Amino acid sequence: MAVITYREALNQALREELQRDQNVFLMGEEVAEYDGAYKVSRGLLKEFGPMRIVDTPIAELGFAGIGVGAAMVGLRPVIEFMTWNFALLAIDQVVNAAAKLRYMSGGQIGCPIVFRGPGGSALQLAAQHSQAWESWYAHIPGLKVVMPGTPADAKGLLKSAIRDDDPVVFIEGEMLYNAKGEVPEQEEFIIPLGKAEVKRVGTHVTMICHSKTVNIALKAAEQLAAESIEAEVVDLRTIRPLDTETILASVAKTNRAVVLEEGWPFAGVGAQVVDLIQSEAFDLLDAPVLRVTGADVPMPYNKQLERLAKVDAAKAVAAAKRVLYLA
Amino acid sequence: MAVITYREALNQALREELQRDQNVFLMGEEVAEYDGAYKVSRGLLKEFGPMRIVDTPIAELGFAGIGVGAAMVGLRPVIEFMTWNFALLAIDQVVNAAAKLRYMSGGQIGCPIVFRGPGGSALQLAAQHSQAWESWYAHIPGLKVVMPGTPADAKGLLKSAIRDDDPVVFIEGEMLYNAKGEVPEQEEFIIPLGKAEVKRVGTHVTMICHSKTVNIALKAAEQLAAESIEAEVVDLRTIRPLDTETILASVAKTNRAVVLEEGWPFAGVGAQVVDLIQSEAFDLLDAPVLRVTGADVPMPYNKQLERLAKVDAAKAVAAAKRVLYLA
Amino acid sequence: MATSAVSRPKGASAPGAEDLKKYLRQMVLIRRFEEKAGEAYSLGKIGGFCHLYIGQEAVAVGTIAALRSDDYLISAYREHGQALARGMTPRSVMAELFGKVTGCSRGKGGSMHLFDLKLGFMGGHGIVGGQIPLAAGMAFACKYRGTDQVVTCYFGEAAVNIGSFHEALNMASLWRLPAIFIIENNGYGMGTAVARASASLDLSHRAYSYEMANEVVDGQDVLTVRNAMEVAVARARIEKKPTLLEIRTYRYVGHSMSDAAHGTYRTKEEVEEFRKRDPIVLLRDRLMQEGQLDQAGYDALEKDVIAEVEDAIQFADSSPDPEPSELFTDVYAPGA
Amino acid sequence: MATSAVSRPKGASAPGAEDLKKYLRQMVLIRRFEEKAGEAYSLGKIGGFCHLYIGQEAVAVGTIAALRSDDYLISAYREHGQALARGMTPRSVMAELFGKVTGCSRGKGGSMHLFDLKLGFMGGHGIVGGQIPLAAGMAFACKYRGTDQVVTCYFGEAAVNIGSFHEALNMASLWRLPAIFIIENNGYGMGTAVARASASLDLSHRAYSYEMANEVVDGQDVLTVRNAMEVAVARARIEKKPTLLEIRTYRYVGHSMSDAAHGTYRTKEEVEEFRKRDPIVLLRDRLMQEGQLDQAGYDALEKDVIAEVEDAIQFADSSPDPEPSELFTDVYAPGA
Ligand SMILES: Cc1ncc(C[n+]2csc(CCOP(=O)(O)OP(=O)(O)O)c2C)c(N)n1
Ligand SMILES: Cc1ncc(C[n+]2csc(CCOP(=O)(O)OP(=O)(O)O)c2C)c(N)n1
Ligand SMILES: [Mg+2]
Ligand SMILES: [Mg+2]
Repeated sequence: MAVITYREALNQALREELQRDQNVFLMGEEVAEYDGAYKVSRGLLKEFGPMRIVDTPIAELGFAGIGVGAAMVGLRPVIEFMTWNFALLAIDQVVNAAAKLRYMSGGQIGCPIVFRGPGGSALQLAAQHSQAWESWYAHIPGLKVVMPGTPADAKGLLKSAIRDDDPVVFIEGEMLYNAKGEVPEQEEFIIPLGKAEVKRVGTHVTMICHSKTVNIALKAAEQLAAESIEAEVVDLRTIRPLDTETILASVAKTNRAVVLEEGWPFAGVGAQVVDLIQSEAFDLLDAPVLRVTGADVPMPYNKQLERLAKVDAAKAVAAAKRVLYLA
Repeated sequence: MAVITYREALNQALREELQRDQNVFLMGEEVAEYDGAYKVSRGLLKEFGPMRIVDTPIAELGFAGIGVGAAMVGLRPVIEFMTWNFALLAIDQVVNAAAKLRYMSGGQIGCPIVFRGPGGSALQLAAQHSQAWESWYAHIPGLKVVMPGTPADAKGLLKSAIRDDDPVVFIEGEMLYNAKGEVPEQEEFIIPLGKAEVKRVGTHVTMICHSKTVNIALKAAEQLAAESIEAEVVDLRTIRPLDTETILASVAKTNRAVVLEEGWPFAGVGAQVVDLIQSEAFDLLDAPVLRVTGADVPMPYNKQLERLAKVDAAKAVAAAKRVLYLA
Repeated sequence: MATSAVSRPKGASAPGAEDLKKYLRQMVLIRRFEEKAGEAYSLGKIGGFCHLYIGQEAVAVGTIAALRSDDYLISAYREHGQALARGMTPRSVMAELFGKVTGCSRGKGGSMHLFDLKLGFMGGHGIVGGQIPLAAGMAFACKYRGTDQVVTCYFGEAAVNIGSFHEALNMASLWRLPAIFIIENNGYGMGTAVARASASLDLSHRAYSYEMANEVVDGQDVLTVRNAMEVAVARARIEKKPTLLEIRTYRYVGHSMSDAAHGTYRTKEEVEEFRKRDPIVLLRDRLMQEGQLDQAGYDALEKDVIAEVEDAIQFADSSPDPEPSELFTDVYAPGA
Repeated sequence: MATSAVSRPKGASAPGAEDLKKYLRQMVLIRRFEEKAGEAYSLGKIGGFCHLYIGQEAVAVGTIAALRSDDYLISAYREHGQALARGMTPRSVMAELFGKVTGCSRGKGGSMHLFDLKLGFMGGHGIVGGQIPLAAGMAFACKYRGTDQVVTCYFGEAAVNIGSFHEALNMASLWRLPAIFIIENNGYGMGTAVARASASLDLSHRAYSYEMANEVVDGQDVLTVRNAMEVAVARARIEKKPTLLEIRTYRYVGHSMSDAAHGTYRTKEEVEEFRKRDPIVLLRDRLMQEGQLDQAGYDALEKDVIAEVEDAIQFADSSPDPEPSELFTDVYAPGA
């Protein structure tokens, strides 16, 4: 196994799928000549040329729609949003076209497209550039939503997403691009969509997380372990479809759960996970399920305030102790 | 008290606020010469003239932004979306401008604007025209989200929304426009934002609902009453800020709850209500909280399929019985 | 960029009498179909929004006459006419309006969402302007694959003011995509006359912002439409360049079934005035004057069309609804 | 619509030597301020995205010179220059970049979100094109209230390809809103040269789609900028008509702090070439040639500016962060 970054893992996935299937192309702002605003597409223009690695004007609604149109006739576009914040301008094409074409056409028109780019906050990018959109997309039938937290997941899931016959919203972690991890080297390293993974085994409390909160949960689990509390860390990896089995199996074992997410609390992904657990495992629960979320405010620029607004291991530890009635 | 329609109630609210405050204006597609696509603005052009009742081109992103710009310098725009489905095109201005201006400017720039129009499904309008967006907007700090279910609430809440100093997403029920109800006649009939209302008192189970599901819950409560089950119906009226007190007080009494909503299940408003109840009233619950939502599919055109996809009283009754362990 | 004069591209054959009769029949078919659909709507057989094409028949028929069977088309919600002109059967369209499983979209799309992949008819779309980037995307795919297919995109004149028009046209020109963008200028977007929505009335001139070829076309004369379209198609197919056509037409009926034909935003007189240049009458009279058609021939044609539409109504009415289980199919690919 | 020739509107006074010196000082202030901001960024005093204005100074100074103190301005994320030219103090801007509570947005906005309501400076906006409809909305408010204020809206040339540009300009012209839309054409949107993003290079001509007055302006000569702006302002204030100005300029530095000045998408030589028409040098030399300024005078001016910027850095550095409780304020109106 090679140790590579999350960025390199995504780059490999793109390269391999571009090599494998002529129908795959990458389109977005600065993806070609600039190698990507976050350098995820480094070297791809050189290898695949300007017809397959396509720089666009700043026109999210337009090029998202162009991607959907190309997918309607059988190409497999990968549309990069420089960040998911800008995708708000394109959301009509994602929701009203991509997610509904198959249904509205009575099954005739598929839409095998991947929309990808970094989501969530980075450092001090302030209110308009620091937003987590997974709960919005996961609300929509017809979409799949994938959020890898490690390099291996990034690679295996992106390859699956590109091969998937349905529109996939693939949200990367901007703060994860430099994260390193082991990634299997075989060509056909694929991780199926819709499968969560237990990233750490434990018995006392389940911590459910995805994307950037995976590392936070693991860190919290380590801190808890120092106090002899064994937390099980469940990484959702795919938000929609949600792997209800893995979640419920873990809660059946621990009888307690904490749900982490980077985004805002109201009707976040965590609310859905809570709904699932309490409706399906009500009698197994020894405590209410607690959520740890980003603060319910637009993201401030100031560094100290930003730190307060974000999820961290200390907050996760505190929540775990609360569901264990230790605090 | 006069008995008027929901449409007339909205019309009265607009007229009274336009009369009261010169800064209030109404802008949107077909609001002026056509009297509104759903005739909510009937007669207003005639009374207030074309500077205050403004027809726009089909340019949701543009005219939503024009509304926000006008609000930044102190006007009080009411922006009508012909339906909330089309607001997807404008959502960047709602979320990235309206909801964040006050915060990003350190409190200098307010945004007293109302975005309003019909939400949810009507009859056989198919996938692109039958969507409920309340959970999306309620996810966003900086916005308020209001959804009246009766003519009186429509009037009192719209007046409050227009007077509010923050951006308000005001989602009307297309299928409610012709609904009739008593509306107090005094000029200053105002209902504060953020207050739920118990629409029917009961002791056995709490049914939480809003907008179109209010009537469904009331109908279900009647059917339940025939079997001696007394359901308490809590109409949220405002989704954000959520009236947690009223919800929790009712659940403290009934120890059981069902949450209704028209929209899709994943991370819907109901998921947040469930989260609230289980985290704040865990020990009071005698059963898991159940949700009744629209089917997790794009809306089909066919009438029979559409009926199956929608929330109805039978589904609400079944859920209530399940939480009472009667089914 | 100069507006190109309408001249027949080399190799394109002038339509003969048989072609013209075919166009006439197609236009009459659309007219009668739409009238019947309007009736069926009043009877509650059709629900939701239903936007009729009456008055605009020459646009669909004239443009589609210039296309090849492997080209793609895409439209807005006022697309019954284009669907029929493209060769979708009245049965499959009417059954879709009735919401039946025999409809072109299995009853799940309805009036605004007619699809027929085999004919390259890529829908019926309900969000104003939404289909314009989709069209550019299909044209991108044609270019990507190196085929010489072209894509035709229809939208109402009110759609020129929305962002997706602007973004898609810029990219279509920048990347030389083989697309023909057709503004069906019927004078109104719902109740709003063009001049109340567009700062400039020369809608075709918007193409200059993108250095795109463009032309204003009389949309009531099916031959003029066909000629202009042939030039645009050749430009796309051979030169790999898009065109913006503003085809001027008129809708005789209300915006949708709930809108009166006149009274609110236009007068009865205005509608009457436009009816004088009816596309069907224009072509019929021309064929009669040229001795290609007589009254008996026309009557036969009409009778034939009426029977076909009647058959479609019967078919739609007697077809079954989709099974309840279909509620949950087609959300994702089979097996997903 | 003809492009109006640049001629001074009646009643407008030609700028005198003192005015010119003021412009020079403002441009030097922006230059030195930005250089220091760049340094502070490298030292970790400033975080997030930071887009410098170096090279474009004449655009901000020249346009703002033609405005009245009660007019409104709005810009994108590359707005430090406009903020300073409008009269926001280096202290309040630098403190904002440092995220301090003494900053113009109390440290909550940062580099991309500078606001000063008292000066009519309505932000700093981070979504490309987002401020264009906001500008039209403020102009709508001016018209609504019957004042003769005007609104100036700045955006980069890459923003002309996005939908909000199109929608807002159409409505601004349709409704005769008193706005001046300024394309700051610095040749690139991040790494993308204009020709790779815009199907037509004549960006000002996009105004014809909306029958809007427009002009191409040399953005390196502050007087040319001021002259053109005066015409546009008069058109807005008196004729109640908007204008689209394409002001051609150049950014010497990278797109943001993480982008190299050259190497990837442009050559060092190209940057050098543009530096030859530096707006500060042009005006300084002119004043010197006219005998309005000598080297000593210029040195004094520079020294003064440097001291002012140094003071701003000290002020920012020694100012406090906002209180932790500020995390939750300003989400809603006080008392809400
Ligand atoms: C984005 C969007 N806004 C509003 C609507 C509601 N609407 C449906 S059709 C229409 C008028 C469109 O007019 P035009 O483009 O001229 O087409 P026509 O109906 O005349 O064929 C409007 C406003 C919509 N479907 N989509
Ligand atoms: C809608 C949107 N898409 C993408 C971005 C990312 N982005 C920030 S600046 C920029 C380039 C803008 O170039 P231009 O408009 O020419 O302004 P300049 O930076 O040259 O001043 C891009 C793509 C964004 N902020 N907003
Ligand atoms: Mg029209
Ligand atoms: Mg630029």
